[in-house]
Amino acid sequence: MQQLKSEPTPEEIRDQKPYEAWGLSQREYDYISQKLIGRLPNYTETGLFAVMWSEHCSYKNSKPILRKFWNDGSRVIQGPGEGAGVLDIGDGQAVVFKAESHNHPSFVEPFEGAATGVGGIIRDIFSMGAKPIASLDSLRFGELDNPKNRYLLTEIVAGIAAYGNCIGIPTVGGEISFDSVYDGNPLVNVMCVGLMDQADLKRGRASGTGNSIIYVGAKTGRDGIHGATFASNEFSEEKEANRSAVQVGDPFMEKLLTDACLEIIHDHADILMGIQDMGAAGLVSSSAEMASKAKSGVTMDLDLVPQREPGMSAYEIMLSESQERMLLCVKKGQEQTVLDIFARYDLDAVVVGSVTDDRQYRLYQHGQLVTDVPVTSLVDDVVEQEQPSAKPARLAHVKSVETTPIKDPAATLKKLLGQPTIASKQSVFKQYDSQVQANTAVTPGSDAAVVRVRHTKKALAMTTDCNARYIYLDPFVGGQIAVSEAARNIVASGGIPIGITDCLNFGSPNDPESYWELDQSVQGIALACERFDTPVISGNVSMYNETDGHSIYPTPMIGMVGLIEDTAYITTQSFKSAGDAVYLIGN
Amino acid sequence: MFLAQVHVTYKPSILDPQAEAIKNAMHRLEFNQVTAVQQGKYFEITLDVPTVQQAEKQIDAICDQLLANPNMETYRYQVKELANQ
Amino acid sequence: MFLAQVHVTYKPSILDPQAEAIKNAMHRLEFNQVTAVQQGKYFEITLDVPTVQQAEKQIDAICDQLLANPNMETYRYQVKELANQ
Amino acid sequence: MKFAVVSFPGSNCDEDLYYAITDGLHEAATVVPHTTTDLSDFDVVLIPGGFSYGDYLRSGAIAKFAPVMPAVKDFANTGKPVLGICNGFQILTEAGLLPGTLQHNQQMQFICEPEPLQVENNQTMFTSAFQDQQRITLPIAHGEGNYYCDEATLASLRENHQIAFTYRRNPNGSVSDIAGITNQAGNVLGMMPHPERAVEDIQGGTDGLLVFKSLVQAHLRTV
Ligand SMILES: Nc1ncnc2c1ncn2[C@@H]1O[C@H](COP(=O)(O)OP(=O)(O)O)[C@@H](O)[C@H]1O
Repeated sequence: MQQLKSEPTPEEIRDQKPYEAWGLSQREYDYISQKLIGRLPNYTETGLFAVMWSEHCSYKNSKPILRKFWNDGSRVIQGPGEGAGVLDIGDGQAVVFKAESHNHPSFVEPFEGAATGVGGIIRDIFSMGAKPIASLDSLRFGELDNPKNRYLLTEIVAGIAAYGNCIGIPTVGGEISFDSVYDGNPLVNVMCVGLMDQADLKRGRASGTGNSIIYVGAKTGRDGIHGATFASNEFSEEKEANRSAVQVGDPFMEKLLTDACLEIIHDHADILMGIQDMGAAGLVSSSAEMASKAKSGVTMDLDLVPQREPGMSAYEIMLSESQERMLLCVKKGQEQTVLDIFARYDLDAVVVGSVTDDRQYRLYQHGQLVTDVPVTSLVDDVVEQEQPSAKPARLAHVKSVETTPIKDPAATLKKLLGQPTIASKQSVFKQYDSQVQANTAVTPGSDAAVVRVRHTKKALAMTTDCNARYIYLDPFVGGQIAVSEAARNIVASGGIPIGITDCLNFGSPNDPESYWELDQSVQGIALACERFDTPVISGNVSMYNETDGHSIYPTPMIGMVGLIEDTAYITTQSFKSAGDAVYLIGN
Repeated sequence: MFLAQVHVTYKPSILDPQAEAIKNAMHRLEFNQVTAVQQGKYFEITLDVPTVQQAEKQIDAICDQLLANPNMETYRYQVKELANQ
Repeated sequence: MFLAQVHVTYKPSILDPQAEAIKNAMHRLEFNQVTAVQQGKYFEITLDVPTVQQAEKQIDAICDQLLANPNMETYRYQVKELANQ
Repeated sequence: MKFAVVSFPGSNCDEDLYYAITDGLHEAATVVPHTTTDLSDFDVVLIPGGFSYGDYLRSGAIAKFAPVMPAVKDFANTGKPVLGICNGFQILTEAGLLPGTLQHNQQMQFICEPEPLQVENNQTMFTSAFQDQQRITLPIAHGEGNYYCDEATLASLRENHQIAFTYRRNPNGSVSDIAGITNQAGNVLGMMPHPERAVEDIQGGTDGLLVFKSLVQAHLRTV
C-alpha cells in the first residue's frame, strides 16, 4: 500500500492517532486494523473508514432505533435504504420522496448551506428515476429579536429560493418556527417529492463484473471536507487561512444533470445498471454503497476524476462534498451512448473505474494502489452502538407547570397572532416559485400543498409538520402528535395519507437523555404511522444539534404525502362565502 | 469627502459557477484564447468624513460586515480624497 | 499571456436598485457618512494571445457583446502582460 | 396551427408552455432545442421562462448568443408572432428584439404571487381576445422583472401603443407599471407575468388562455 510522501505512515497514524479527531474511536480503529483488514490502514484508508463509519454515513448510533419504524404497507415499492422511498399511487405510477437536513452547513454559510441542501435532496429523487415535482422546507430559528437570527432567516430563505426557483421545482410548502433553543443551531430540513412511472425505477447498484463506473457532473474540489480532517502537514498556515471548504451550489448544472440522467433512465434503462448521487462523503460513500448493495467490488483510478484544483490527495478526492455530481454504473461496451448524452448537455462525464467480482474496494492514484480494503469493511461491518438511554430529569416536573387563566381573550389573541411562529409566513413563501411546472393546485398558505398529477384525475397533497415543544414535553406522545398533525393537514386538503419521510433533528447520541428522546419519539411516530397506515419510507438523522452543551428541542420533522383520488376532492383552508355554516369537529 | 474603490472576489478554492458559465459563453463566441475568468463585485463608496484614516476604518468595517462574505470572499480597497466640488 | 481587469458599471442616469439596497443597509448599520454607493461587476480575464493589441481587441469585443448591457452599463478595462511562469 | 417552444439550457417553463398549448388551447406544440437553426415551419415562436444558462452574468445575457437566436430574429422579421415570457422577455430585450432592460426587483427579492394586471392595448396579436382595459390576474414569479427604459424610449412606447399590459399595483418598480410590451411592428411581445400558468381552472384562473387564443385569432386572420 502506497502513501504520499507528505502523508503520515500507517505506523505514524497508529501512534499519533489522528483518526480520533476524525471521529473514529480507538476501539473502532483496532477492530478495523485487526479484524477487518488484518493490517494497519494507510492515511487514505483511515480517512475513508473515519467518514464511512461516521454517524452521518453509517447511522451506527441510530440504526438500532430506526429499526423500530414501521415501513410495511401495500403501497411500498421501496422503503428506507435507497436514495428515496417509493410508493405505488396506481396507474403504474409512483410517488418518491425523502427529506434531508442541512443544519450545520446552513449555520456556517446560510445562503449556500441552504441552497446545497435543496440540491442534495433533489439528486436523491431523480437518481431513483423520478421527476422532482415539488419541495417543502421546514425551518427552525432562534427568536427574531436577535439580529443574527434575522440574518440567518433572510439568507437561508434566499438560498432555498435561489436554488429551487432556478432549477424549476416548485417550493410548495413548509413550516417555520422560532424558539431560543435554536440560537446557534438553526434547522434547515428540505423535503423533495418526485413522480415516476414504476417501470423507470432505478437503484444505486454497481453490478455486473466488468461494467463501467461513470462519474458525471461538477468537478471535484476541496469543498465540504471538514476542517479538522486536514492534517497540518498538507497545508501551510498561510494557504489554510486563505482557503475555504464551503460548498457552493450550481442549480443550473443540477438542472442539466437532472434532465440528462432522466433521459438516460427513460431511454437507456437496459444499459444503466445503477445510479446514485454523491452526497455526504461524496465519491467514497456512493461507490462503496453501490458495490455493497450489488455484492460486488469496485476499482477506480482517481487520476481520471475531473478535478477543479491541482494537487488533490486521494483522501481529498474521495471525501470531497462538491455538489452536483452523480455516479453511474453502465454496461461494458455501452459507455459511449451515455457519454454522448452527457456531452449533449455540456456535462463532464468520464469512466473512472469498473466493477470487480472480488468484493474489494480498490483505488489507484498516480499509478499506485492507494486503497485496497473489502467493500463490506467500509459499509456493512460498522459496529452498531446502542447507547445508554435515560429519561430526562426535567420530565419529572412537567406536570406541575401552572397555567394562568386568560383574562382578556382579545388581547391574548392579538399577542398570539403577533408571534412570528404563528403569524403569516407569506413574506417567506412569496420568495419561492410555488407554481413552476404549472401543476400546483394549492399554493403555500393553506394546510397541505396540492400538486396535481397531469393527465390523470389524481393529485398529491404534501406537508411538513412538527411541534417540537410537545416532543420536548413527551417525546412518545409528541411524536404521535407530529404524525397526526401532518395527517390532519392532508385530510383537510382532500387527501388520504399514504406515507411519511422524516428528519430526526436531535442532540448528541452520547447524551443518554437525547438518546432516550430519540428512541421514544421514534416509537411514538412508529405507532402513529401504523394507525394511519402511513409507512416510513425514507428519512434522515441529524444528531449533535447542540451549542455549548445546550441541545435543541428534539425535533423529528414529519413530511407526509397524501393521495387525492380525484382533483374534485381538493379543499382549501379559507372561508368561502358569507353565510356558510362553520362546524367545530373533535374535542 | 473620500471615494473608496472596493473589489470583492472569491477565495481561490471556492467554486464560482457564474465565472465558469461566462467562460463557456466566451468560448462559444469563439474567444478561445480566454484561458481563465474570475468575477467579483466592484463598489464605489463616497464618504463624508474628515480624514482618510476615518474613511479607511469605516470602509474596512463595511467590507467586513456587509460587502464581503468572509466564508467565501476576500476584499481589497483603495481610498482617495475627492476634490471639493 | 495577458490579464485584463474589467469594470462594468451602471451609467450615471440609471437607478440601480441593488446599490440603493446596499446604501440603505449601510445606513441601517449606522454608517451614516456614506453619501453614495455605486456597484458594478469586476472581471479578471486571462488571455493566451501574443500581443497586447490582440488582447485589447478581444477584450473590447467581449465587453461589447457579452459583459456589458449597452442600455444601462459602461465598461473600462486595463490589460497587462503576465510574467511567464 | 403550430407553436414552437424554444428550450434553452436552464429554461424551466418550456414544458408548462407546451402543455398550455396542447392541453389548454388544444393546438399543436413542439419543444425545440436551443440548437435549432430554422423555425420557418412554425406559426408562433414562444420563448419560455426559467433561468437560461443559469441567468449568470445578467438574465438572458448568455442566451442571446444561443444558436437558435438568429432563427428567432429571422422569424420575427417575417412578421409572425414571437412571445417571450419572463426569462423569455429578458432574452428578447438582451437580444435587441424589444427595447429596454429588466433589472432586479426594487426590493431585491424574488416575488411569486398572483398579480392584478390591466390590458392596455387589446389591438395586438397577443391581446385581441381581451376587452379593452380589461382587468385580469396572472401569476408572476421573478427576481428581475423591474422594467427599465429611458424617457425617450418610454415616450415612443406610449406613442406607438407598445405597452400591452401594466401592473395595477406595481410589485417590482417597473417604469410606468409596465408588465409587457411589444416591438414597434407589434409582432414581438415580452411579458413578465406567466399566462401559461393560468390556462386551467385548477391552476387558480384562466386569464392566461386569452393570450394564446388571441394568437389563434391572429393566425386565422392570416390564412
Ligand atoms: N418555510 C415555508 N416554506 C413554504 N411554505 C411555508 C413555509 N412556512 C409556512 N409555509 C406555508 O404557510 C402555511 C401556514 O403554515 P404554518 O404557519 O406552519 O401553519 P399551520 O400551523 O397551520 O400548518 C402553509 O401552507 C405552509 O405550507
